[in-house]
Amino acid sequence: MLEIGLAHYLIVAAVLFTLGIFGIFLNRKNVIVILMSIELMLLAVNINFVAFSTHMGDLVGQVFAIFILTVAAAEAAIGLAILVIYFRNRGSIAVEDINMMKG
Amino acid sequence: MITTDLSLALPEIFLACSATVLLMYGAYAGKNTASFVSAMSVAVLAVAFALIFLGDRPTGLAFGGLFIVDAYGDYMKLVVLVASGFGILMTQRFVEREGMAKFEIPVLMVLSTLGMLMMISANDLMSLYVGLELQSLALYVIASIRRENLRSSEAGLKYFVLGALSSGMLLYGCSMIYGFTGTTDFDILGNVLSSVVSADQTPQIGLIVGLVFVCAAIAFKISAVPFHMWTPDVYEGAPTPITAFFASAPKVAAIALFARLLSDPFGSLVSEWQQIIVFVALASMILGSLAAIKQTNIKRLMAYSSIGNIGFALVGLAAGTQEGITGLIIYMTIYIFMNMGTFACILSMRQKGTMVENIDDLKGLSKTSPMMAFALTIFMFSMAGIPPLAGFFAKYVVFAAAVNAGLTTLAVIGILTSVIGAFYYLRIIKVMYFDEPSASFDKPIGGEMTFVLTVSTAFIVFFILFSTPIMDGAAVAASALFVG
Amino acid sequence: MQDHILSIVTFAPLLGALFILLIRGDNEEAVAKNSRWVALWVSGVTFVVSLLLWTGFERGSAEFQFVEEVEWMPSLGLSYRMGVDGISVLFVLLSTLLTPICILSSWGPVKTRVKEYMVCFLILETMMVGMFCALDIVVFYIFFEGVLIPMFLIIGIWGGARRVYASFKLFLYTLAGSVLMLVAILAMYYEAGSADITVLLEYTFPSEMQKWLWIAFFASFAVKVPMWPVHTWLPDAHVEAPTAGSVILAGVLLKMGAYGFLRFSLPMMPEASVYFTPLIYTLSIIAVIYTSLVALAQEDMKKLIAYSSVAHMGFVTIGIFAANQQGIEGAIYQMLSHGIVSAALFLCVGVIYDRMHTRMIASYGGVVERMPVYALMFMVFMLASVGLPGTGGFVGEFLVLVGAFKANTWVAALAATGMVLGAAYMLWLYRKVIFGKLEKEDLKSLMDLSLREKAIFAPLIVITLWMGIYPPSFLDVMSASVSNLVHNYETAIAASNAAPMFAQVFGQ
Amino acid sequence: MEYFIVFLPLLGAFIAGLFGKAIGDRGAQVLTTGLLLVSAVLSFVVFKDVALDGNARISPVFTWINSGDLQLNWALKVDTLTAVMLIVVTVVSSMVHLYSIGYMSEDKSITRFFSYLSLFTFFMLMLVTSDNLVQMFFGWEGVGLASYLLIGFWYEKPSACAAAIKAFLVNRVADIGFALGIMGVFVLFGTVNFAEIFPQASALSTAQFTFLGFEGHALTIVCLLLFIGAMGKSAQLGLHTWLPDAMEGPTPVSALIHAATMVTAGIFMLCRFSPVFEYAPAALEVVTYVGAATAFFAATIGLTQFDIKRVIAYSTCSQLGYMFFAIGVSAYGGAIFHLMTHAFFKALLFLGAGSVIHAMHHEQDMRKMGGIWKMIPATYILMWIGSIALAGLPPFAGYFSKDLILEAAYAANTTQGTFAFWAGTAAAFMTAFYSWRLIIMTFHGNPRADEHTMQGVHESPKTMMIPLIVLATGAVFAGWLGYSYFVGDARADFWGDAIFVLAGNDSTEAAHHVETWVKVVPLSAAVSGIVLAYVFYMFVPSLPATFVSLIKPIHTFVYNKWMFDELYDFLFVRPALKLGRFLWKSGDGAVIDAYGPDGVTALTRRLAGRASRLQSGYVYHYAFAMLIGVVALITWYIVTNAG
Amino acid sequence: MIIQALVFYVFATISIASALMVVSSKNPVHSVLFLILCFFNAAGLFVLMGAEFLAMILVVVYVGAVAVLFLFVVMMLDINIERARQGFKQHLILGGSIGLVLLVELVLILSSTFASPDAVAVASVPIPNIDDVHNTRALGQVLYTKYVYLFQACGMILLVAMIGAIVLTLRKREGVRKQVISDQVNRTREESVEIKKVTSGSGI
Repeated sequence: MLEIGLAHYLIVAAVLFTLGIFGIFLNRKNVIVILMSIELMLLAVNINFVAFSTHMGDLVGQVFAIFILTVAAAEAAIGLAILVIYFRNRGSIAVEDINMMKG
Repeated sequence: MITTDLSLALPEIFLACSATVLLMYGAYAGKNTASFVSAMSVAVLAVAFALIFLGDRPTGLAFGGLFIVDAYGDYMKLVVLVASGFGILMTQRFVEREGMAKFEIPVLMVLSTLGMLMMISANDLMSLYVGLELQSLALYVIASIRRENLRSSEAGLKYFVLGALSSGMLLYGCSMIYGFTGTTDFDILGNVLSSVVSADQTPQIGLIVGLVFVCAAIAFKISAVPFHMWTPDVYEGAPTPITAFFASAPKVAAIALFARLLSDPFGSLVSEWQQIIVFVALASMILGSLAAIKQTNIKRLMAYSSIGNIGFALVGLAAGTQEGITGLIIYMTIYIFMNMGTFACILSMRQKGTMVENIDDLKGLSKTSPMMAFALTIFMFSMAGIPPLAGFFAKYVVFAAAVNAGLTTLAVIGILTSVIGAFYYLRIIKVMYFDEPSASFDKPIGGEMTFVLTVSTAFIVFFILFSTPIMDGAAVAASALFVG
Repeated sequence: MQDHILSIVTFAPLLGALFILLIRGDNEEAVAKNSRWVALWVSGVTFVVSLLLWTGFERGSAEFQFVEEVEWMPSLGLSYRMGVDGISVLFVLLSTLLTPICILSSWGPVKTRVKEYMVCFLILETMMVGMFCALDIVVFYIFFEGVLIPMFLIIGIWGGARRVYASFKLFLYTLAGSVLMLVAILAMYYEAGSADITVLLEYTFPSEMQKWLWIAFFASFAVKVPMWPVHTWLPDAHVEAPTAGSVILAGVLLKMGAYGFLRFSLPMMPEASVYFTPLIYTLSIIAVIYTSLVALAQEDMKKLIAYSSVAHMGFVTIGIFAANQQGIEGAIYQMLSHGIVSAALFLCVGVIYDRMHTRMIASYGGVVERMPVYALMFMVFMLASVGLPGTGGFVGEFLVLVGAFKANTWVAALAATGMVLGAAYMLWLYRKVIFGKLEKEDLKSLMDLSLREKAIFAPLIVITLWMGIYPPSFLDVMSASVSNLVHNYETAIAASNAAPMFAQVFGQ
Repeated sequence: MEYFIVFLPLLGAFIAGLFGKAIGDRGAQVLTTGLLLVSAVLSFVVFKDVALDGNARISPVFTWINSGDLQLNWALKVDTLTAVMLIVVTVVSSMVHLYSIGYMSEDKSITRFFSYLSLFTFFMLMLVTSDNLVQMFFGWEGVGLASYLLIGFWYEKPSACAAAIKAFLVNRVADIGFALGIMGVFVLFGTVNFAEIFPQASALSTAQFTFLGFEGHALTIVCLLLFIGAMGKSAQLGLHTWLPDAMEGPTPVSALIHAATMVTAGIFMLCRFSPVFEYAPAALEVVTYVGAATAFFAATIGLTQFDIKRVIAYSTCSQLGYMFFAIGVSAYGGAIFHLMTHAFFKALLFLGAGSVIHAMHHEQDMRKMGGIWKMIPATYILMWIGSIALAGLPPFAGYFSKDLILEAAYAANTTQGTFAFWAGTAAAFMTAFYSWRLIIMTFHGNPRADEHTMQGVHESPKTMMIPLIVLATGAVFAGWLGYSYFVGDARADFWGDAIFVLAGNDSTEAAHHVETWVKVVPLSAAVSGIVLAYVFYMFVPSLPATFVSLIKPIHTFVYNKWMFDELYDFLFVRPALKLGRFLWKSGDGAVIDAYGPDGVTALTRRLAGRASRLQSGYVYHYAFAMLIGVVALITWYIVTNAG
Repeated sequence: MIIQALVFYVFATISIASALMVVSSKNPVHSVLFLILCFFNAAGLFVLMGAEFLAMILVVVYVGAVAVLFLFVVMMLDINIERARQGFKQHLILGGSIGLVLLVELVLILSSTFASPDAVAVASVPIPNIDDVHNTRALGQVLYTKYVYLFQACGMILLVAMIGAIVLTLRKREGVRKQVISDQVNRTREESVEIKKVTSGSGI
């Protein structure tokens, strides 16, 4: 218990990942929380990579994590941009309002 | 060393540089640059096509094993480039009519194409991810490019949210694969796995779960059930030529990536992932054919149609054999032409200056514009898989592979869903030919459309006669995957 | 020419169709006229060329003749192989004969989209002929399925009020059947390692596999034949189709299924065929009796003839699975004569439909008063359909019954009831339409057959009587191939101790 | 020679039918009649050559059906049996042609009528000259067709159309038997050619054969099947219902087809097949019973009918019964003999009746006739001749043949023979009774027709009278002339190989040696019948009504033809129509379509609705679907790999 | 050892708790703030694992840029936070149970054995001894050499993001007054000033 090993980190990451997914499909309030949930998921992934990386003494995991961070930033930018134009059109970003198209 | 790397990645580098140049030009050359940039983008893609097609291409690994060039990749890249070229061609006229011409659109499409080529050439989980994201981010943007339109922005938003979720899954899966094998490199991954399998050990469950996550993410990109949910909404909301683009190039790239991933590094786990693919293929074929029946919007219909088509293509992948991959490649090639042709028809049909989106608006098309109706009929019969059109051979090759691999049940169910699918394709023909015309259609359809339409129709009709290059190319391409 | 005659016969109509597509003009009338003439010439010439098959066919040989082979899609192991034997050559001729007749019969009645109509028919001819000539199983399938496209359009565009329902039913029903066959074809291809029909004919498939293959082929062919209970698409399709569509549907398309049984099910899956023969017998006899009874109740002429087709095809399937010389020759003969006779009957209905625009039997009566020549022609075909000796209908029916009697007396006896029922509904139809008092006002202005219509019927009458009086012209062509088929079938069964399902019930 | 006999009528039919407009009514009449007369003359020549000089032969035409071991040709077989039939057919036919020139002179489609008549003759000749069963079947069905056409000749009359269809269908029912019989023969003998069948018959006399699950004596089964065919064509009990209705056709047709020729085809066929029947005693027994029953049964109905043609029609039916039981007791010669004499006198009766009908403006109901014998004396006399012949009074033709048959039946000395003898005698009594009932009701008593009709009564023209006279000559002399050849001492030479009788079965020979009372009883029955008729209808006209009211139920039953039509209507016709409608609406519509294609379509649509409802439009549902997908797959792998 | 464990648990607990708050808090502004907190703690975990550079990047890039961007957008969009949560509970039960299943499965899987360092040795880039080369430097050494391809690709991605953000959100609003310096500079007296002679006492 006190010996902090790989599994501990992975479990933290798994919990964060699950929370991120929860955030996506349980959230009814607004889309921006969904974007944050996605950031949580990516964070969880990063923890995973770093944990594996240090566990195995292999740098690749950390390199991967760097790229994920970069891409995630870009993704956040685009996500927010789309969110903004949607808000301009609809006047709301409540998740339940986004259903013009269905069937 | 570096020169080899560069020469291997020449088409991609060319595309990247051209995209930036075009971007600069568009930004600084003043107003109304869009049509020129668009034309240049097509030219750029054409050059890239020529670089791959004509150039005496070396094959091998580049950038420390991150990037692979082989016959398989080259073939798929050609298909992607054709699809993207058609896509850009069709977009320009449309956006001009709709008053939303922007030079960024072709640039983004080129960049997205670049991402696709990178996906196809990915030989490492990292380059896979980066290529995928490059492609996806550009697509998110162009899905919502009609920013004053609620549908378009809703489409973009849905696409983005779910896309981000899927890349989260992809990454989580990658991390597990990395954690359980210690590498992200496909070649090493392949070695590790085959040594595990040849030592008669069962692969660790975590590894397979990682693979499941990765598969789910890629299934999302190719809109396979149950990861397809974004497709109809995005197809409907996005501007029509963009939808055409969505339905073609990215699918080819993603499925090419899928096939490489599964048959190269994970080739030794075929018995494991086959179950996923069979499930996904079945679900896609069934849902694609069923849900399409109820549609009234032709774009939504095409969305379900593409879901179904992906299901059929996956049948080839499910076979897990070289023959299956050949079938998959042929399927996607033919699919591109059917899809592009169909969208060219949809795009050409305007009534009093507005787009026709409802199936019922096609009433009596055969009387008002017979050639268009004829072309669309050809595409519909081809999609339904009726010989002697190309669509039949597409289905033939994948089902042949499935039967040969012993997946007879899959083949039977799949082929029955194609009958259900035929129902809605026929419905379009029925509306065009059997119903009385309601309103006439605007006459001129534009040179680009005519070009795309003619090429696609000719391809579909004459495939039966001149199939050898495609068949042989596909066979060579598939064999490249099974060398090592 | 002799070397490529099958290709010429197959693809000449297609070239004609392409040529018609090129006909342009602002004057719709002129375009229609030119299309008609081109189509007639093309199909006529095709027919004349196809007669070379008749003259050049070496009787007494069971081999495939006029064989052509060109490499095609080598990576899939397919080639373009064409050839005919005694079983298929006559169907080729039937197709090439009926097409010009159809085109001629549509001369006046079809007024809209004539160009497309003619294109459809010529493409249809290519598909039909190609299907009978194909020696590669996949090529066969392509032609087999390809027929659906023009047929769907013909019914859907030029059909009657419920054409949408009918055309969809036709298309989806037959498609659903034949896709299963495709899977079976693939399985056969991989099992035998070749798609060449001649190779497949000699290959012995494992017993268990045969059963599955047989069922899959059955799914396709039974719908196409059509056998009870998958026959319901046929009345609908016939009623809604334009006259020429019905003609070709009854004349050739129905034969495709039975041809398939003959070409594939019987010789390639002999053990399964033996096993399933009781099933075929049962369904066929139900078809004969059931559909004849249903025909008795019909109010629509075309529907009545459509149901009669189902009954007649029931005889055909009985004959095929009787699997002896008489049965099979009878089945082929019955198909040929039914091809001519039912086609002619539909043309007969078309003649008065064009004049009165109704197909309801009750709307007619006493037509003979105004149209004696027509009445005579109708009479001949009606009697041929009834199977009167001296007409083509008799020889086929009789041989089938002889074959069936040899195989199983129950089958022969029950099928023979079809002779009475068939006569009942046909005579009833004839009496209601042709005989009786001419009371209805609008019938009193009927005109008898025009010269064009006479020209359509004349060859059909000649062939009907010829087939009835001098069958050797046709039987000689098929006998070698059929006896070869029967011989191989019996050898295969003897080698395998195959037994029919419910053997104890259906035993001799 | 026989080629001309057979094909000249066809030529006539062909020309008259197709080029009727060109040659005109007169042309058609002359052409067809002329050609038939030529045929008739040639028939006599052939008869001389074949029957008297013994030159039986087979003249091939060309191959017909060659399928595997089934090989048969179009060929004309001429032997004594055929030669006799040729004469009967061509003579009666040419007389009917001649008669029709007058009788049908006012009809609007004369060419068609003559074309049909000649066509019929052609088919009949094909039937009698066939050298194999299938060709016989051709002629068989062909005469059926011609009969159908001629019965329905007046197509405006619904009753004529109905009768035509009925005739065709009832015959078709019987033809199933015939067809199955042919197949049985083929399976058994390996051939359908007479010349190859007959030599094998004795060898196969013990063969067994399974038919419809029953195993039985092969030849009996085959013969019974053939006999079913004969029953239909020859209107035997159960399958007779079409014959009276067939009287809807023009009277010459009734004379030719439904009295003299076509209905005797069954007799001919059985005689032709005598070499096989002889080895199937059980079949012969059945034939005897059916024939005898028919003879009796049809005669009872004949007693009650009022339509002049129907009376004669039932009489025909009854006489055919005689011929059948003659065959049943192996007296084939007697059967053919009676066939020939019957052809003459029955045709005479019909044509005479036609003459009466012609005179009475197409009135057929005897209750509306009477008292006309003085106005048409020639017809009256000829009817007397016919009736005497029919009743079997010496020395007219009927006497010779009918008595011989009854004697043979008795002499056969079997149960069925004795039954046939008594049934035949009873029928003879009734025959005589209704014949004179007919004569008296038609010609004597008070005129019951209206004034107008009575004024128009006139003797028929020459073209009608000449045939009557010719036939009357036959009715008078044929029996006397033919006796020794057909059934007498010369019969062995005469028949040659055409008829075969097993040594133990020769009842013809035995008939010559029966006790005298056997010869007397039928004769006295006939005489008493005549006397009784006079009593009933001439002397005490109120008697029939009293008698009828006495046996009301029986009379009603008999008058309604033993309710056969009603029975068949109830058993077959209505159920078939109802079943057809039911199967169409409920079978095809409510079951096959509803659960088949339409059902599948509806199901697919429902599923499609569900599938597209899945697409709710909410992002979280979409995400949830993806999650479920992933979780499901992961769970699947954990479960399968753990387990 | 214990300190390390203690620190781990603190970081882990706070980050999970704040992640939970991100998802569940009503006010999106709070969500963003919790997200920032979560990132800080995750950075702490990274440090614990010895990935200082990544920890640093996480704070700089995520907290400094991305999270602030979120905050900015949340504030800008002026979202109505008082929306009812209809039918949330039934979703919660089904969704929650599926989510829990996933979590349990992941935990199960992740507690198994992983690739051993031996296997990795053949694989790729080993982490050099921390005494020789520290983390940032080690990353830098491979990032621009071995992974230059990915590095460039990321550049393209950022380019796309830039284009995307601009093309989507940039708009030229009507009626917005912007300073145009050249216009100001080029103004002439004549077009700007009109001189009126005003007679006193009469008004304009």
